Amino acid sequence: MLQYSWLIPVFPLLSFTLIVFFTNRHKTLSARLAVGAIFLSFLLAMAVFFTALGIEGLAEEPYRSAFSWFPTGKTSLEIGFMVDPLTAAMLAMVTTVCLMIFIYSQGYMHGDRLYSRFFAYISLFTTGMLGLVLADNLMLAFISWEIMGLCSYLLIGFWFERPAAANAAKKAFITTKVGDVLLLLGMLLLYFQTGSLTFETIFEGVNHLHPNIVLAAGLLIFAGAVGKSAQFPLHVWLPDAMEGPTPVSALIHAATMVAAGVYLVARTFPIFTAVQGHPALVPVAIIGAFTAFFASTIALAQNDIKRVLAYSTISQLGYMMTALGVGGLVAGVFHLITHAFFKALLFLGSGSVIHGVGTNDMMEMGGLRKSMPLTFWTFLAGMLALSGIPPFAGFWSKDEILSHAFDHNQVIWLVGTAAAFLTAFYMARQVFLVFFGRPRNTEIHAHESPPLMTGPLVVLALGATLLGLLGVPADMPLLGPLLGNNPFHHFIGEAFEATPFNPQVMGISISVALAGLALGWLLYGRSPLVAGQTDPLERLGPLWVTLKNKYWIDEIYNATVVRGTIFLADLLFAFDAGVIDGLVNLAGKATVAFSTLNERFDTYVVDGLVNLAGKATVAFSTLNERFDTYVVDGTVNGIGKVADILGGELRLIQTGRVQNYLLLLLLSVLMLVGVFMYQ
Amino acid sequence: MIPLSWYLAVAAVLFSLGLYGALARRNAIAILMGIELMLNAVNINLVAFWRYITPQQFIGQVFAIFVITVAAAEAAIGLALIIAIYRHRQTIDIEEIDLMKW
Amino acid sequence: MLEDLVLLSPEITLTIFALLVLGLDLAFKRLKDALAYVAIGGVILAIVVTALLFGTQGSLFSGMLVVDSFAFYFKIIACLATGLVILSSIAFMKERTPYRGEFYGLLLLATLAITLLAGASDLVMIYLSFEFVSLTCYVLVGYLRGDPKSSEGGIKYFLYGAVTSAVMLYGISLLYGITGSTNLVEIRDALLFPASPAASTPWLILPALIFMLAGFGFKISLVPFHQWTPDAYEGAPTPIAAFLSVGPKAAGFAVLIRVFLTALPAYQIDWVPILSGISLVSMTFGNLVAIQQTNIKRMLAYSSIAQVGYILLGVVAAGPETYGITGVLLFILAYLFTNLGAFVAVVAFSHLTGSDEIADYAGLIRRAPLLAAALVVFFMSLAGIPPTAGFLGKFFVFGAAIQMGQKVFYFLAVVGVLNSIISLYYYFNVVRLMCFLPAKDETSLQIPRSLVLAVTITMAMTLVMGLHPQPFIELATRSVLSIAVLSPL
Amino acid sequence: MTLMQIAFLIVSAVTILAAWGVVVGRNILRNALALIVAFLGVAALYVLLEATFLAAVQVLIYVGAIAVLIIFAIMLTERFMKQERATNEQWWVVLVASALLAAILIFLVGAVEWQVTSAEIGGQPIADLGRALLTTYVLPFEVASLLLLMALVGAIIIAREQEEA
Repeated sequence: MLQYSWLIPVFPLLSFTLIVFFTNRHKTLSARLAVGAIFLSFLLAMAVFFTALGIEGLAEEPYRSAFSWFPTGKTSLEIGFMVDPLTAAMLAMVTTVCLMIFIYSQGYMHGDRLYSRFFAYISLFTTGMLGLVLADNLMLAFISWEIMGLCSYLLIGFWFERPAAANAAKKAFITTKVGDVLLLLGMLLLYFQTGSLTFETIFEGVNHLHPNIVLAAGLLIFAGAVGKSAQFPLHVWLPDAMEGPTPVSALIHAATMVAAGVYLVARTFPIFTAVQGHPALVPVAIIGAFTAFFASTIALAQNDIKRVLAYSTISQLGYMMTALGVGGLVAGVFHLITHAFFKALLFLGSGSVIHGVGTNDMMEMGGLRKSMPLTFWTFLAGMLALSGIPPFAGFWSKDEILSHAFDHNQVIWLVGTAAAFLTAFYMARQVFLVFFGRPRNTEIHAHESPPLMTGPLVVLALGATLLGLLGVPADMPLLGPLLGNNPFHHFIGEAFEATPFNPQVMGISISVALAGLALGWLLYGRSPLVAGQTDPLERLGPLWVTLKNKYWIDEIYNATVVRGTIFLADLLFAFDAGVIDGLVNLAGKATVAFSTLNERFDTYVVDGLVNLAGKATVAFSTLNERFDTYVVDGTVNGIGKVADILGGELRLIQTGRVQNYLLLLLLSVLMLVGVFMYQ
Repeated sequence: MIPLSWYLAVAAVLFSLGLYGALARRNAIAILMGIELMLNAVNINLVAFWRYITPQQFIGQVFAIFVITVAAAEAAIGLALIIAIYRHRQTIDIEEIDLMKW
Repeated sequence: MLEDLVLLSPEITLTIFALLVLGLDLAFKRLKDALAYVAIGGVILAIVVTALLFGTQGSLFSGMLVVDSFAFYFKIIACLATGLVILSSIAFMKERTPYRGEFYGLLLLATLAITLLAGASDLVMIYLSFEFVSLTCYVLVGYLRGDPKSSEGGIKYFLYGAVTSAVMLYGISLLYGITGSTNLVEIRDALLFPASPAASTPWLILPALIFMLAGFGFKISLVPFHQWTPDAYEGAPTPIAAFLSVGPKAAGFAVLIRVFLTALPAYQIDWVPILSGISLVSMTFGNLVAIQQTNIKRMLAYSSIAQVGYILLGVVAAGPETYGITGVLLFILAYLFTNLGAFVAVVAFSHLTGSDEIADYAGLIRRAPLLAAALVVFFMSLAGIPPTAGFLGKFFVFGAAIQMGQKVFYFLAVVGVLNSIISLYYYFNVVRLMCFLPAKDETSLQIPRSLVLAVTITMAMTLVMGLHPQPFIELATRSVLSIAVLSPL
Repeated sequence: MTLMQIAFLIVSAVTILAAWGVVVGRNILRNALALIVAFLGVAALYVLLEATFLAAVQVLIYVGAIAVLIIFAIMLTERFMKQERATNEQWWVVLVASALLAAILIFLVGAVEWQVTSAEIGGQPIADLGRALLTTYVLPFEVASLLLLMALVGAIIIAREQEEA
């Protein structure tokens, strides 16, 4: 059976090709093709999964199949696929969740102008993810990784009529690309040091390399994962990516792309553990735990139903990274899989809500419990799973991570627990805002979504409820033996030591989750908000503003990285055009330019700084002023203005004259010769 | 006997003068004349090296002949381009030929 | 002598066809566009002949020319480029000039000059074919006399090129004076084993090297010898801009590699830092300035400056143990299909709309889906995203830098990789316009068949190289093995 | 100071002065005439170097063809025979840079110990040169003829009077 597993990504690839070339004009046919293809993949993946279950020792001796692709002198680059328990479990998860999302999309995207194209894109996207999961080498993994990147670009920007969507697409693409190129560097490093890109050979090879090189390779791979899995500081793209259609959000943020980063780290885990003391895992744990906490705080202050889920995704990915960072490979993968189910459920549920009410703003919703009962109950299941309430799936996987962290490093455990509290709280806030009370916008007349959409919700809700039982700690009294002594661990990671059952940690997790829910009920559930009422959290004052503005990370990036690049580009551009002429006209123009610059410097920068300082004091002293408007926007605009002025002044001396070009050449040659004579 | 470096020095001066002409004159034809001077300077180098370093082989002389040939072709094409520009712009002032810039 | 002529048959084929095209044009006034196909036939024949000869080795005409796989590789590149350029010129030139027969004849002569340059192993031959390439290109850039931009591009290109080639020639004359020879191998020996060790020689070698670099740098538009590039590309008839961005550039790399690695290994320690610096500056500069452009030809001009920066990285990382030169060869082949393809798409667009403004590409995906899809592939390749040809080239070039295993080279690789992020910004800006923004004018564009063919070939090759790179890597590896440069001693 | 050296100094002084006359001055026709003098001066230097054939080629091609071509072009673009300003704004930067270049080059060629041989030219110079062109250098020779053909075709197309397409 395993030898046919390469067909799993081929089905969606075929449907992509067929849709693009033949059925683009037949909407229904295109959708059926896509769903049919993923259904075939699903069947095959299930077959592979159950076959894999029956093979003893598959983890140690994975099934491999490869053909030579790049012969490069000494070594040949093989490209092929492998199936081990990790792959099998991922295949099963990805195809199941994707199948549900595909079915759901038929209803959600109904009537869209580019219906066929949507199914083409998501099919190709799924191909990318399945290719990554099956890859037995970094090259195929990277190619699949990039296909996903490209498709996410196309899908996030799918509703390109909205400028926000187009910008979000670009942002996602470029931000994740930062990680991608670092991953590429890591890949090059490994290839040219070990002579191979096949995982097996690399894992063998890293034992003979200098520890620093292995460490560097590990960190570079992790950097790739940071981009794809939206970890701090490259998390900024994910919330914006909510501009895409909701099924895309579910696809990207639950089952596939973001999971790819975690999967890659899990797949290349031996590289991280190759060096004595596992130094490469330290940043993984720290960034993971930090992200888990950091993103959950931002989620508190979001009013967009999808953005809350987006930050929650970032936070949950942080948990997975934390798990990997503390060596809990099985726990991380377990959470990856349960999360895929309940997060897909939540996204699709929020899509159903949006479909019903026509807005993303939770402040306008309310009371949907009655008009959308099926959506409500399934959403509730997802919410409880995410909050970590037993016996829902998220509880078991999160608890396993936390107990692992507790054994490893208690600071990390503490951070994770705090994040768990916040998670429960913001999810309660969301559920109460959306489903309880009465509609705050009376224009809205919500209705339940069609069965094509609610059907997948029910299936996913079952998964979100029950899946966790596969990973109940074996040594947990009563429940452990009853549920087969942790079959998940048994299957995925026999080689790893199972996390012992820790009643103390489990008790604390349950308590904080319940406390979070209780606080949510206290603030939002006891007396649901009515129209026009402000969010009770606004009483937090500046903290609320900070959270609301997501710590101004986007603004900071804009002010430094983006502006900096544009500024440099302006400068070079002006240099290329005018510096020679500038030299020539120095005597005349420099004085003028300098005085103008000086003047503008005074006006904008000095005055600006003085004002800023003054205003900042005021803002700080009252602590309720609009801190962001003055300080952050002021800085951003200030830098922007300086760049514009410099660019503008230098632009005045631009030419298109060939002799100026030649002079630059002459001066460069003289300079080079001079440098050598000086030596 | 005249030292080799004398020839080379004359060539260096001629080359720099030509370069100056090519980079500082506004008239395109004058620029072309500067370029011709630079090529002549190189030819002095080549012939001098031939005479002083490889007088038994004709490398330098042959090279100079090819340089002259190329210079002739270059002059023909350059002047043709100048005339084409003059036809529809009525100028050969290189300072004014800056339709395309940044 | 006869054997020499056999080995020279690609050049002879091209000469015969060039003269044939010129002669037929003179004899039959009405042939014009049919001559394009004659020229393409000539190019294909030349490729076939080259392929048949591939693997042979020899030195012809008292060391003027060497025949080796390295040269053959570049000959194939030149012929492919010309064939595709002719294909994309047919419709474009038809409406713009009456002198089309001569146009194809001159293109064939330019190809001939490039093939000669690829094999030239004597400074005399190098200079002569170098100038042959340049002069032909000046004519081709200024070909459209009715278009003021074309003449202006031509004259700027000419003046810049003439001055740089004079500077290069000065450097060549010094090299001849120091070593007493113009043959690259003899120069190498003279420098490695000086008859009487003169301590002062490096004093002159390095300036000579820098002067020569000005000429080579001009040809491949490296910073700071690049400033003619955007003007000439913008002014040139678009198919010629496409040609310039590939053909002469490949020739420039061939001669740069041959001169620096064959003749000057003794000074590798000196030229590696210079070339590293230039590579670094070129890629960064080209990418940053490209962001600013509003004209797509200028944007591609700056992007090509960045691309040659990457390629130069491979030259810097050349050594018997690394894939440096293999990377360069692969990158150039990938670049041939990719950049030429991008330009061909631009040819098609400007032919149909008369515009080269990036803003006018908005909504192209609905007006001409094939063109837009092809451009997406080309931009992916230029940005180095798999599975495209450009990724393959970058993989080997950056990999070679990492293979060098020194801090400086790691740094270069990192800068190169960071640069590819910057480049995404402007490549995908165009993609965003094409795919995500509404068009001002929604009429669909009917692309002439010859252009469809050219776009399809280049796009297919860009993907094939990325998806099935094996034969290409083998070809490049064999081409490198043949050349003596990698085992200097 | 030998007679030869004096002759050299005179010839080179004339050449350099003529070259100076080429690059400065507002009257382009005078520049062209100075160019002819400079070409002739270079020819005289070839004679001093015993390259008599090359001197003849120099006179024939440079003076006879290139200079005439240039004067021709000057006549065609007569409006520009005299200009208000002959140089562009960057001239003084160029002047400094070129002077620096000249100084560096002179210093360098003076500092190097050239591997000068005292050997005389052997055989019959002109006949041997012709033989070399048709044996060792036959390939560049042929290429040069193609190059000239290309230049001819190209120059005609670019410079021909505009005709309707």
